[in-house]
Amino acid sequence: MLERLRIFPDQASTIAGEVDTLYLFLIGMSTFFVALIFGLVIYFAAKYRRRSVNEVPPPVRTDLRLEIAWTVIPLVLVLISFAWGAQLFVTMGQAPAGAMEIHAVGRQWMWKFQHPSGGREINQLHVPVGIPIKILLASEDVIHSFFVPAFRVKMDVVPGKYTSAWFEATMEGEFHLFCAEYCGTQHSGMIGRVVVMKPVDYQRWLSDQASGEPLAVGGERLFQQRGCATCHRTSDGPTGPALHGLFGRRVQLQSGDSVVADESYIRESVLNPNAKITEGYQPIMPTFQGQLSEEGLHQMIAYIKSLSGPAEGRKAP
Amino acid sequence: MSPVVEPIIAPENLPPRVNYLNAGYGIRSWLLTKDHKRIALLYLASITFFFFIGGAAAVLFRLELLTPQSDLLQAETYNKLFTIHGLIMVFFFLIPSIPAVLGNFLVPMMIGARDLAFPRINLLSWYIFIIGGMFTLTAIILGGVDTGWTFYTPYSTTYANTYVIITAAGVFITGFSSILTGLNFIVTIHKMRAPGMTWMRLPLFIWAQYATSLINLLGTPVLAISIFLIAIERAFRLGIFDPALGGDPVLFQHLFWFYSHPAVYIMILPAMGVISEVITCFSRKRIFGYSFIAVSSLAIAVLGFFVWGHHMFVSSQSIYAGLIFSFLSMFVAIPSAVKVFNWTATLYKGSIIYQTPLLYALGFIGLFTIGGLTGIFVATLAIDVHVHDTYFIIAHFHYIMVGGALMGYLGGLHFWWPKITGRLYPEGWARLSALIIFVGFNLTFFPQFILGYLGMPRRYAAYPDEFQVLNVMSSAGASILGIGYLIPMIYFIWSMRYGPLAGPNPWNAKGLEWTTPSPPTTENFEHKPHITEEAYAYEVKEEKVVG
Amino acid sequence: MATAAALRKTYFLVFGALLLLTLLTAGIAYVDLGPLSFAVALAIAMTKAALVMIFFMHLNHSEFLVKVFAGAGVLWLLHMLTFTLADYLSR
Amino acid sequence: MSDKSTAALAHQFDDPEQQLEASTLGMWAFLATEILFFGGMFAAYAVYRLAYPQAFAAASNHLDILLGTVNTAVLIASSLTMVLAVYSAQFAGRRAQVTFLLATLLLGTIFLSIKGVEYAHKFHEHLVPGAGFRFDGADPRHAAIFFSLYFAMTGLHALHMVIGAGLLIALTVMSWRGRFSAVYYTPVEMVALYWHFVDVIWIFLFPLLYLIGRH
Repeated sequence: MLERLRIFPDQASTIAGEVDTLYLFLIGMSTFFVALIFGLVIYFAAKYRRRSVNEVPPPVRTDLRLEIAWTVIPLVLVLISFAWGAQLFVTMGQAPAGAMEIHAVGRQWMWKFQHPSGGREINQLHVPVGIPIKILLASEDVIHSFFVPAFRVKMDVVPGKYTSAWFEATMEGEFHLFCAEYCGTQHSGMIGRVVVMKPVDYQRWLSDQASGEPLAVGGERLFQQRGCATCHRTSDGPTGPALHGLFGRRVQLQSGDSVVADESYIRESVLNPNAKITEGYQPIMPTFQGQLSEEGLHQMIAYIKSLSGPAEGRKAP
Repeated sequence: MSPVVEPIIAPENLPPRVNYLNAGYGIRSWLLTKDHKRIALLYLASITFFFFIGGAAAVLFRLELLTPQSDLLQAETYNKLFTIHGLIMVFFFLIPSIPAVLGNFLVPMMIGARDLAFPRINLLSWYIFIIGGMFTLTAIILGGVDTGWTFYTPYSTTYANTYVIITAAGVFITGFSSILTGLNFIVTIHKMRAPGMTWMRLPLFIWAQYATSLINLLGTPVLAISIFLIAIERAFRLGIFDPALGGDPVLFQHLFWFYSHPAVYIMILPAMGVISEVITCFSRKRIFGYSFIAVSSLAIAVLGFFVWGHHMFVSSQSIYAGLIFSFLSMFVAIPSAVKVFNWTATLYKGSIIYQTPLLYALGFIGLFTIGGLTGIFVATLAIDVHVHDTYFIIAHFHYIMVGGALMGYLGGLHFWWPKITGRLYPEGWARLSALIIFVGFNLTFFPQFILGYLGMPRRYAAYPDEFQVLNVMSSAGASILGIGYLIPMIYFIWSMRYGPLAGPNPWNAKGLEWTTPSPPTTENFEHKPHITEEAYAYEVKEEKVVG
Repeated sequence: MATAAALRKTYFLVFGALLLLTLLTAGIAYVDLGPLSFAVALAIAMTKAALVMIFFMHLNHSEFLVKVFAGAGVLWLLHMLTFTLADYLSR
Repeated sequence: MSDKSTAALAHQFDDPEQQLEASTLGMWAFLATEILFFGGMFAAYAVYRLAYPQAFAAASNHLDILLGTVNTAVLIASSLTMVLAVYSAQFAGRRAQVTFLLATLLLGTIFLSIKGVEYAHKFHEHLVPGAGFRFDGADPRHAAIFFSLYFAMTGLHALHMVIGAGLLIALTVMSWRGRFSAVYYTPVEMVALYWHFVDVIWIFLFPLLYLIGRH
């Protein structure tokens, strides 16, 4: 029981040690001032307790030197902690060039990670030790926050835009992953594990993850996972046009002109839905910017092609 | 324990036959009163009611947090409870507490006026407060709201399916109550001071109320508009803050924190005003550095508006904005430090007796120092990246709000209770409850600093096992704190009936309010007082009590 | 206080100026000034607002304190705008 | 001092000068809160106009500039009649006061009815944000934000006009009963300050909403 009574989380990233040192500096400064104030208050309260009922204490003049002292000294101390914190913050803000990029998607109450080589995992993040990792964060619904206490890293995952955080793990093992920004009922359930492994173990883990499945199968799974199916059904519905037989067809647009539905049209409609809106539909399709890696987009386009081409003719759900 | 006990008040100090309490009887005389003292009591009753609702929510989820998994409450209920705790405590207790109760009662009396500048608006502000309260209570009774008191979008506008609009209406309406009170105080302090009461002779409680009213005036409208925009966005599916419809959620955070950081100074500044009054009275000494404390109240009010971005360091705000806000946040800490040093210096060579108001004041100085210093931690960028949205932040702002504002409020209530009711509270029980509150408070919130740095996020119904020990300590402290708050409620009510008569000046305190009988007459002063001496002139030989 | 007749005259003069400025700002909107057009529109609006506040709202005869409160409201608005935009422009 | 003014002196004030000064300071403090109340929306407007200039320009061109300009002139005229009402409360008799107050009220209602015409026009053109919003321009999602801000700002402004109209009606009744004189005209001055403030807000709303990208 006692060995679990800790004051600090693991220092498992390059910056964790520096953050803790700054933390200790601030604790030292604060303990000094708390001791000073508590000590003086208790000492004065005891020493100058009232001796007789109508005792009138001698007047004490306001001392300007003292006032200046306890304005300038605290100011200098706080500015030191500002500068130290700011310098560290700037290094936290910019990922080193060549950092390995992992796509992360936060959605109500789970984390989804896609490794560059196509490996995919939910609520778990396997990373190699000693290599800077940049996490590209996108949200599908509300604001979440990617927080790994052991790495001292936190960055909000804001819907509608990309945010990123980076870290370089220095210690192998499993660490907590939390969502730090309140995001609804299961906010406290949106947690996971970051597993730090040796680079060689990481490669072995990655190789048996990558599924050799055809792109269209991956595309169909993405189609479900991203919730495209909720709007794009087998026939033209109120919220979205059907994608059956779409590929290669000329599409009438809201602005009057028309365009042939080729790969670039599908890709643009997925990433920037408002650029070309099909006739008679509302601009309610949310952006999927950053939630589909290039590989995912390829899989998606392959899937949509399969819906209209003679090949598998598989029915969309 | 205390060496010399003040003589109990001689019986002949009876309250005047007709005073503001018995000037009229029946519901109409209270609900339609324009007397600032009666409106203060109306506020006292209403915020005490809200305090116990917020407190009950806290006790419930502290019980839940005894165990790592969410077994006592479902996650949904836990979310609603912490939202109720936040909303009620911030908007319906802390912000109105000292200004609306002690401020309403004392501002006219301390500056020698018959009443506030706009008595009708003062009553209107109480009604607005109650209407806002009714809206929020309706939302709670219908099923509660689970967006947190911060209403972050797009959760609050699109994804929450609880009573957000009714709660938003409640908060929107109540905001105007503190705007009107602030406006009333500013005009009164400027225009209705008695002859001779120059700015530098004002009690520091008045300086604090003035600074608080400035924040109320310049900050609350922005909260009103951001809450209004959330309500219309949710009602008409607009996209102002909803990224799916083209809006930007970070913009809501800017508008919300533009008010909500100065709001924490609305909560602490009045308490600072009370501390200046209490320290000088019970150490029977002139305040050390009067002008420095007065000016730092204004400095806090002004600088408080330049720092709101430190709530958004990790919210995808730009790095440069983060640097600017962190830099400015360091400056806003300095006036608070100056005040603490000046109060401590006031005790030097004083003649101190340990009456309850002073116990609360000394408790305030200690706990507010810890709260203020941890504020430096969270204003430092690198530390905030780690501790933002964790229990470190919860501990920091509870040390300021509960350790500071609430201790100040209780100290003030005890200090002016004889003047408000003409009766003395039981000193023994009061000191005991002050001690219980101090112990219970520290046991509740100090472990949360450690929890926070260990990385336990806030607003979690369930948490990993290794955080359980500290959470159990915190919950234990919370129950002690709960008991500590019940005791004053009981003996205050008891003292209204059975408390010994207080007489005009039981503490031999300086200040115009103590030159009137207790409880004072409706007109406060028979003839307009004329002020000739500085504030807290305790060194001057005891003069006749009648002003 | 200026004499009654002089007061009336100033009111009508200010009224005329305000109408002219309204026509000016509406007209100038059709001239392509590029990024300058927003600044010009804002400048005209500020002059009109100043005219109304000084003459119609009697700031010219009000005590110093009232002028401070009028200024404080505008200053705080500008402060909020600058700091919020500082974040957006430096992203 | 004539008995009428002392009768109107509230008990907490010592003399009418203190009462007028206090009320003026109180009204200006209230107007500062109103500036910041509308300020929140101006901040949202500024942020979104910088982020989506084309969408704002395209959406702004859907507003009727003629009606906007006429409305601005109407509101400025109502400011003139309002200040003349204050003038006549001090120097002229009841008849002049009531005529100017009613003129202000009339101009206010003209403004609101023109606003009503514009709103109806937007409704027919499916430009009211929400489910029924249809915008053929470049970027409908961000044009919808423009219209959300347009309706929020002008809607709140119109609401303030309605409150102002109510105050004017009360004022006209008091003026008809001869309550005001050179020594006691505080309520007229207060309502005037409020009315002029509502005009100042429109003075900014007009160029910001109507005059973007007209060239």
